[in-house]
Amino acid sequence: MVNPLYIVAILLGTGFLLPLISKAGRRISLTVFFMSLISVSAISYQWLWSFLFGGQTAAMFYTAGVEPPLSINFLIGYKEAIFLTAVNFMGLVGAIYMSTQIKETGYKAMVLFLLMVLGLNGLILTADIFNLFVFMEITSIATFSLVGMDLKLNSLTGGFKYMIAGGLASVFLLLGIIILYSLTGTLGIESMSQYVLNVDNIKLLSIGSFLLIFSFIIEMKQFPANGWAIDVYDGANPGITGLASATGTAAVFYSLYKIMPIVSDEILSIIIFTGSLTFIASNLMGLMQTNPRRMLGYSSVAQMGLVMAAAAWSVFSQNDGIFFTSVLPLLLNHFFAKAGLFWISGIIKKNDYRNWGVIRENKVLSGIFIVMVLALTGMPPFPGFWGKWNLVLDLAANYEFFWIFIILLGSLFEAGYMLRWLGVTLKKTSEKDIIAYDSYKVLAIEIINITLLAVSFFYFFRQNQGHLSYYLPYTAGLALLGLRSLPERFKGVLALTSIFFYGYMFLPLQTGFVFFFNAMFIFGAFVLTIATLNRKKRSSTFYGLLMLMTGSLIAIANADNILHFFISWEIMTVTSYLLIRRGNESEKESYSYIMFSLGGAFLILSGFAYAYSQNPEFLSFNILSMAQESSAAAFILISLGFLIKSAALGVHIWIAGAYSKAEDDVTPFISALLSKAGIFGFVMLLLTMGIPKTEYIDLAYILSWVGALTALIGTMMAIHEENAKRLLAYSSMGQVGYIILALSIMSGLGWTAAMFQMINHFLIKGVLFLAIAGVIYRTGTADMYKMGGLIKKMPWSFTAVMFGIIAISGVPPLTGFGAKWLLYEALIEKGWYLQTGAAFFASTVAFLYCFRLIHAIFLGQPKNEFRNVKEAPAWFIVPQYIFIMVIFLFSVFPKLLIDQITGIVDPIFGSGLTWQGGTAITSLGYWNGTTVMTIVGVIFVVLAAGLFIKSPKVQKVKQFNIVFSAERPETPELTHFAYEFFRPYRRALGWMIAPYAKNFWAAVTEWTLTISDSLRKIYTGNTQTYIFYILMMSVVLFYVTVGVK
Amino acid sequence: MIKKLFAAVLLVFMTVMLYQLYSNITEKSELSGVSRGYAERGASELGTQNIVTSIVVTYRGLDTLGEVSVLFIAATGVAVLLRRRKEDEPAVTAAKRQSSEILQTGTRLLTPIIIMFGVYIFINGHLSPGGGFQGGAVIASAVLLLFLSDINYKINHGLFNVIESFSGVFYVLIGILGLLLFGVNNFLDNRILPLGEFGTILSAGAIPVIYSLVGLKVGTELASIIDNMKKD
Amino acid sequence: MELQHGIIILMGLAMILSAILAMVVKDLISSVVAVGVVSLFASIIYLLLQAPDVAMTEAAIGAGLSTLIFLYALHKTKDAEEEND
Amino acid sequence: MNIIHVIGFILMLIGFWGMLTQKNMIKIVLALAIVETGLQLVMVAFGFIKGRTAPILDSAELVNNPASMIVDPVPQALVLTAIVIGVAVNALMLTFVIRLYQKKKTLSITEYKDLKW
Repeated sequence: MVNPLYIVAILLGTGFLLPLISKAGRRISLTVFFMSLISVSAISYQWLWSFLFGGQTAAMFYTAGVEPPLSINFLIGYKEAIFLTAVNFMGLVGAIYMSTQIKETGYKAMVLFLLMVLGLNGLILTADIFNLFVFMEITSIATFSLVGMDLKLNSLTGGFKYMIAGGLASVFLLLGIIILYSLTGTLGIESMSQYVLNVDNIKLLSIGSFLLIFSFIIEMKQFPANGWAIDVYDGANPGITGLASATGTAAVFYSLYKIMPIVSDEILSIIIFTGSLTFIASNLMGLMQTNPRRMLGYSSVAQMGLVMAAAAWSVFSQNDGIFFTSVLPLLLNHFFAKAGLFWISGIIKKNDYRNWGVIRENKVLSGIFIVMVLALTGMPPFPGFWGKWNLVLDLAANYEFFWIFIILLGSLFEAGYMLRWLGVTLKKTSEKDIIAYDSYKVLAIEIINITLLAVSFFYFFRQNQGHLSYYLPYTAGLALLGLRSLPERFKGVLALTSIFFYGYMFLPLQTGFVFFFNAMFIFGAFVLTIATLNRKKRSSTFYGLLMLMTGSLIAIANADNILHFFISWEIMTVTSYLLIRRGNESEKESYSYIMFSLGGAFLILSGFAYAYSQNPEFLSFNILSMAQESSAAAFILISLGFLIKSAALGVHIWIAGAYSKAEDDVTPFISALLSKAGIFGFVMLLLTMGIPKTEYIDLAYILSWVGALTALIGTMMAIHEENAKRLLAYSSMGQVGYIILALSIMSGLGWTAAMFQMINHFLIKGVLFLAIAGVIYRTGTADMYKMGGLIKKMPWSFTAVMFGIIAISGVPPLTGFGAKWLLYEALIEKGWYLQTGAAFFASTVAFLYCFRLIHAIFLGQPKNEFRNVKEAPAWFIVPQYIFIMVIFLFSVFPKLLIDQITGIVDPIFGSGLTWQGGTAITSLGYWNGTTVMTIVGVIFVVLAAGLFIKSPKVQKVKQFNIVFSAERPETPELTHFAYEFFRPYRRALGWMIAPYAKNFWAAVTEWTLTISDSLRKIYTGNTQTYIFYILMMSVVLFYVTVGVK
Repeated sequence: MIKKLFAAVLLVFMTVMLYQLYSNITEKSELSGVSRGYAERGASELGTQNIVTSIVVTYRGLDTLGEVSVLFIAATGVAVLLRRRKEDEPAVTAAKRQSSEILQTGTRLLTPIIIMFGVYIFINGHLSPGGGFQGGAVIASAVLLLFLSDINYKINHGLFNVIESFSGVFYVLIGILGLLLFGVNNFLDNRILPLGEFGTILSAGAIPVIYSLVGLKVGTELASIIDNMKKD
Repeated sequence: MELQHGIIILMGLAMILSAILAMVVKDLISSVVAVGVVSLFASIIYLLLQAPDVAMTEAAIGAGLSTLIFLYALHKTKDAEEEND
Repeated sequence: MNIIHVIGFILMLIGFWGMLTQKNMIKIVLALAIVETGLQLVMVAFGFIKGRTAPILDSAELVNNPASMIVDPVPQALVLTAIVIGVAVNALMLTFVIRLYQKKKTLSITEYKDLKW
């Protein structure tokens, strides 16, 4: 193994020689510069290699031929090798990125760069605390100079602030070092950490270690002593910022980690405290940022807080494993993604994130951008996800719930601003701009991207050894993303084939609820994908995302432990967000969707963590049932998450926007399939955990009311909508409310009703949203008052909608009736009469909006502009009728479906339903689908025949036979007979749909943003204020840790 | 005003903090830990009279190498930051006043003496107080004197660069020589040269050599910082 | 011993005074010189603390060169209007 | 020697005071230099042992029994490094000040807060 001191020798030697070499020409000096970076990297790679594969053990190299602690020594172990490799790799790539600038500035820039890399290496390697100070100064001074190198005002201001803060940090560091030296008589970190145990003067020891740690707290840019850092990130050249944000923090972090064993537990808890405070405060302040580089700065600072706190936690809890499973992935995630994003910002050069749409001109960069933003928000499969997951579980095992809360809330804030940036960039068009794509810069970013992906997959495989088959459902989506340049329809056919093939191969292997849900997802996805074949516009990602989302649904249903469930849940959230974001003008709505979904996901995660804390050995779903002690908490958290996904009352405000703004052929996926993921979650939760009994509150009862009111209010909101898709969205909300109500009954009959209702809803929403999609495809609008009289133009769609609303409103003879019948039976059996009343009322009201769909769109007076519309394309009609056929099948022979359901439900709850031939019998009544259908059919025929016989000569009025007295009214809504059709009801029932929830969430948002805005105002930009914060923080933390005598 | 009030309150708290630190300091009566090791072994092991020198150059030689690098970075950084660029407005050439004849002549006489003094300081670093840094500073002040006496004096950048580069590179090479001659743990070992007779100028192995290199390097670096600051 | 104590206290007072002076005076050159004086006294104290190496360094670098660099910096920013704190 | 600790700490406090209240950037750098000087005094004082001599073994007596006769050399070595590094940092800081001054023609720190929030 090469002595790591050669790293120092090479970098310094080259640095010292460069002034002479530069005389031989720029090319030669550049070559030498890169050669030395490459050779240094090579040294670290071979160390890493031998640690990974060669069974190398930690090695110590001391200087001067004298053994430590008399001499300074370098220590290289597994962790050091990882950090060295990362830093030197990034240094090399950073040099590529900055090569143009370096070339312009000349050999001096190379010297500074090399010596900065030297400082970073030294920080990681040295095992002597004063030597650490020297390397810290080397790193800092080189970084300061590089920051100021471009001589721009902002760079210089940032650099000056940086130097002041660095100067103060070294004062504290030196004071700490000398105190610790005077107490222990040594400067070697290892010997010091042993000798501190024998120190008598405890007070001085704690003061000394506090000062030592405090200087690192400044260097790690902790809140509130970090305003300067964000100004540096903002003002300096993105090349150096990205490099410093990645390598600088990593090396300083590692040196902090090295000295952690010296300090006492109280001081470690100070690190944990400031780290988590920084994580949440900086992310909160990030919410108000519009400048991407500042945004990244806040995120950077926050991430370092989290990493630092997690590392302190690993030392505090003496759990070295957590360093590898959590701290390192969190750090690497930040390391690559932050550098990449800063570097991208050096190409795009827009100071307002709203102008970042230009990045879409460059497909490569925009792809990398998406990857890195998702990595930063901690999505699977990026390392940040694994880090956060492992950290949360470890904290849960130690009952540190407050910390989990902080981490998740901070992550939510971070996702808030990162995804807002992503959302704007994905779609918003901004004025064309010529962007110089420096090829070195793009190359460097690509290298970083590939490495990030490689690291992600490394962690992915590490964490999922032996479980890879679980990820099979994602292969189609990933493959389609890879094949993105194929023609659209070809990809569609591939998608259809893969769904069919998957269903054919794997569906027969499954049983129980897994089979039931999988069958629904696979069948539904297959039928709904047919409609997407109508797409003509080329899109590189649509089918990939669609299949990933479908895959995630299937994977959720297949999940056999909470990790798999949660990964798939997150993938589902992200892919559905990206799909919804594809819709026009969907920025706000998709943002609200993703924020609610992520909030829900984090609630679920914290619930899992709570359950895990009771049985830290297992990850299986059984831990939910094993969580005995106050398992109500876990239940409440998890069910809140699922309620958000199901858009239950109070957290429903995202639903109408998300459904209506998604592309028309995507909405059916969301409504018919995606909404069932929440239901599946509930089923799993209730199956494993039941509804925990608590002394004071009856959770089942509360849940039932949540369901009933969701059904009622959803329906009430639907009747006042003028937009067909929003109407159906609220209808969807109401229907899911019934399912929750039915599930909460926790009886065989109730669950049968729930499952029956779910299938019913799935089929109907498929039909209705597809039909509406067809109408919108032809008319170009979703506003019902702009339509009317389309019955003649679009008879097939009309018929489909008609069947759909009959089914949904719960009147005989179609499946909706069966669902409602079962529900009422179950509710009455349970004795919940009030809920029955509410459900019954809602179901009656439902008919009102159903009626509007037919009435406003297809009946009445047609509009002039739609005189020539045609029937919707067959791509839309065919899947609708497939669904309708299934509806009819289950209406006539409900036993076919109910048998399936009871086959699963009865073993759990006991039978609530018996059959006599085709008649379903409960304790309260019976229902025979075939008979009902026959009777209704007979009545229909008789009535129709009667009408026909009675008045064979119906006078036909031409649809356009209407006269406006003088001119057409301007506003289209006034010419529509059905505009605000149910306005009269609003007076009586309006209070029910007053936007309480909307106002509540608007207030929450506004308050958060206000706090964020006032908080960030503490960073006045005045260096003296920053000095004040640094000194103030030292005093405050000093009194907290050391205290007054 | 309010700012001063805040500052005053903060200062009161900091005073209390430093007072607590102060009140817990116990006066030292014995050498402990590594310092005892240095005191007892420094002379015999490395052959230096000046224990501080043995620590600075050999025991903690890596620190000194780093320190030299810090100066080097600072000098480079100052040069980069004060470099003239095309877009900068042309410097206003102020009327330069020639300094008096006496000063100029005096400087010519003094400069070599001062430089010799600097060299004396770093060559004797292992025997008496002083060493590379102090000697380097003295050399730099000689250069400074040249600047002061002759407003048009320009340092010979070529020569400076050569001295600066080679003193640095040789310093590193001496470090590596330890690795090559003795083994992996002997970076910057001064015993690559014989220790010689204790207390004489040619003793303490490579320490005088290292200190000379450090002195030259520090001198040229400090001079170049001043040179860059002086330019307008 | 007592005499040495007295000297140290006197010098300490002088250092503190010049440090305060350096911060208080409006004229930047005076304040640079005052800081130089602080360093100079410091180097004498180092001598009394039996640290001749440090004393030399402080005198040559801290008091000498550093002051000079400050003066050059002042020269380069000399048309700065006097700030009232 | 405790009195020197006191002097050092007072110097540090004066420096902090200056950093907090002086608007002139050069004065802020000067204030930081005062803090550093105070700190270095404190550091050397930590190594002082009453009645002992400098760590230069220029007499036989000293060579024979150095450990009981010299003051602690380590803080001195550290301060040596710290002084040089401090001056290097100050020089670089002043360069920043010079460049900033050329941009806005003022030395007042309050004029340089374009980057904020």
